[in-house]
Amino acid sequence: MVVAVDAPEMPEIEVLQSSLFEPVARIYGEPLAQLPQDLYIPPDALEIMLDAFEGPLDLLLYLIRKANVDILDIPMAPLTRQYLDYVDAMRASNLELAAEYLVMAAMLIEIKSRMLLPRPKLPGEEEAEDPRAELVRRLMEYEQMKLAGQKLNEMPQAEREFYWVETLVEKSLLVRLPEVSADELRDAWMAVVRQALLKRNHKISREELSVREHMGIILRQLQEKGGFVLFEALFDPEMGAPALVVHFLAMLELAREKLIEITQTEAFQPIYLRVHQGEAQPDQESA
Amino acid sequence: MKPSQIKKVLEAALLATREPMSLNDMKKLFEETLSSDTLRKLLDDLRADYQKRPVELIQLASGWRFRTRAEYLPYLERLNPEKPPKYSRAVLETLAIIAYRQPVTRGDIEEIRGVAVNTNVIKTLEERGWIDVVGHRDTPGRPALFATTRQFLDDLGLRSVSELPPLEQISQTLELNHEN
Amino acid sequence: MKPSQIKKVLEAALLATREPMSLNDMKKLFEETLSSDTLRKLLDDLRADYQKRPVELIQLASGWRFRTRAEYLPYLERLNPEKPPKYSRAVLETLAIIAYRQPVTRGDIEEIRGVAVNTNVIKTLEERGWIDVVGHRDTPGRPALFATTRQFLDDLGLRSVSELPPLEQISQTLELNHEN
Repeated sequence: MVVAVDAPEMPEIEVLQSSLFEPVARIYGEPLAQLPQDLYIPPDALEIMLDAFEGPLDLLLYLIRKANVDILDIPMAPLTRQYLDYVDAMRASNLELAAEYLVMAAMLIEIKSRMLLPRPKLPGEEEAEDPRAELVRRLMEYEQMKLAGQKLNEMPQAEREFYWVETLVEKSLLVRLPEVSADELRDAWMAVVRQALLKRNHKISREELSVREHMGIILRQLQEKGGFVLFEALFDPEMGAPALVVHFLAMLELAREKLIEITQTEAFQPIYLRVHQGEAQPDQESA
Repeated sequence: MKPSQIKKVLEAALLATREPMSLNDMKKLFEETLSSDTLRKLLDDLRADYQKRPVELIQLASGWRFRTRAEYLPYLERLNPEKPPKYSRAVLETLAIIAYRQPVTRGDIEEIRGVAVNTNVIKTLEERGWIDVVGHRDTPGRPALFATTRQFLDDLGLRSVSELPPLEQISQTLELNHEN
Repeated sequence: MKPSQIKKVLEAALLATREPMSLNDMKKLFEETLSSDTLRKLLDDLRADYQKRPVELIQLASGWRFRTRAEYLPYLERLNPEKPPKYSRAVLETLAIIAYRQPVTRGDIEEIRGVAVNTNVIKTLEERGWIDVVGHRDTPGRPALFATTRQFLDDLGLRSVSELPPLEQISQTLELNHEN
C-alpha cells in the first residue's frame, strides 16, 4: 500500500518495529485480555483487539504510549508504518473496519509526506507550522477526555457507592379534616331555605340567634351538672346585661318548649332547674 | 464486629431502604452470622435512640423501616398540598340547620331539608366534635336535641353563634323573590 | 417557632425527601417566612449534628439531601447484588466530553473521539437522565446541543460542573508499565 520510510534519526521507535513477524503460536497462547504486544495478530484476536480500541485516535495513542515517545515529537514514519500494518492486517482478515481507520491512515500518510518536503518559510511567519500539530492537538484532547471518562467512572455514584436516605412518609397518618367556613355555612343554609321555599310554602320564621344559642348552653349546663341546678348558678354576671337577658329568655323558651323543668317549692325559695324528665319513661340521660 | 458498629450499619441500611427490611435482609448485611435475637435487641436499642428524633423506627408486617413521625406530616404536607377534603352537601346543610336553628331534632332537620337524614351525617358531625346532644324534646320518642359545640365555634373562628353570617335579610329577600 | 423546632422539621423533611430539597422547597414547609441565611445556618448545624451518624447531609446541584456514608457501602452492597450497569468506554468518553465541553453537538463528540457516535450511547445517557438537549447550534442541519443535567450532578454528589475532577494535564511521554 505504502512504502514506509524509515527515520534513522529516531532510534527509540525501533522497539515498535521489532518482532513484526513473530511465530503465531507464541502470541496465540497469550491471554487476550491484554492488548497484543506485537503487530502480527491472529484474525480472531485482531477482532477482539479492534473492539478494544475506541477508534483510530485510541489506536494511535496506544502505539505512541507503548513506544514511550514524546507526543509533541511523534516519529511519523514508524508510527504510520505500524498503524498501516494494523489496518492492513484487519483488512486482510476481512474484518469490518470502520471508515475512520482508513481516513486516519490517509491523514498519517499525508503528514508523513509533508514532513519529507522542505517547509517553505513564508514571509511574516516565524516558522512554518509542523504538519503534525493538528494530529497532536487531537490526540491530546482525546486522551484528556479518555482519562476524564475513567475519572468520572471512579467517582462515587448514587445507588452504586452510596444510597439516598428516604424514610417512609405515611400520609394516611395525617388526619385531614374538611374545613368549613362560616360563609359556607350561610350558603348551605340559603340553599336549604331556597329548597324549602321551592318545595312548599314553608315559612322560615325569623330567629333570634342568640336565644337559640343560649338554649343550647343552658341545656348543656344542666346536663353536665346533672339533676337540679340552682337558677342563679346558670347565670354568669360577666356575660353582661344583654346576654343575661337573652339567657333568661332562652330559659323561658326552653320551659315553653318543655325542654326543662323549673321548680320552686314556695315563694322566695330557691328556684331549681333540670332537664325535662318526661312523663312516663325514665330519663336515659342522668343514669 | 462490635455491637455498636453493627447498630450503625443497621441504621444506615434502614434509613436508605425503600422497602421494609426483614431480619433476613439485615442478616445479609454482615459477613458474620447474627442471630435474630441479637438483631432484635439492637433494633430495640436503635428505636430507643430515635425516641427524640423526627423519625421513628417501626415494625411493619414485612419488616422494619424508619418513618416520619406523624407530627411532622402537616409541614411536609405543605410541599405538595392536596386538596382538602370537602363535606358533602348533606353534611353542610345539616350543620347549617343545627347552627342556625339550634337546638333541633333530627325530625326538624328532615322537615327543613325535606329528606331523611342519614345517620352517618350526624355521626360525622358528632365525631368532629362540632355538634352534640344537649337534651331531648318532650315529644313521643323523646328525640335528641342537637346543638353546636364550643369547638365548632373555635374551629370556625367565632366567639358565639350570633357571629354567624346574618341571614335575616337574605331570607327576606328570598321570600320576596319567591313572592314576585 | 423556635430554631430547634425548625431544625427538626427540616430534618424530618430532608430524611423523607425523594429529591434533593432546595432552599425554596424548605421555605414552603413553614408558615412563617424564613430567610435563606437562617436556613443555611440551620442546615450547617444539622450537618454537624450528623457528624457521627452513618448518614450525612450533603449539598447537591439541586438542593440538600441525606445519603449513606461511603464507609457503609461494603455492607449495603451485599443487599443489592445487582449493581447498576457498568458503562462502556464509549459511553464514559462521550459523557466526559459532554460534561467538560458542554454544550456539544454529536459532531463535536465525533470530532474529539475520532469515531462515529453510536445512537445507543447517547440514548443510554439520556435514559439515565444524565444528559439532555439544551438547544441547537445555528449551523446547517441545526444539530442538537447536549449538556449534562442536574441529576447527573446529583447522582455524582456534586453541586456544579465546576466541581468535576480537574482535567488531567496530558503528559508528553507516559511511562507505561512495560512487561519486559
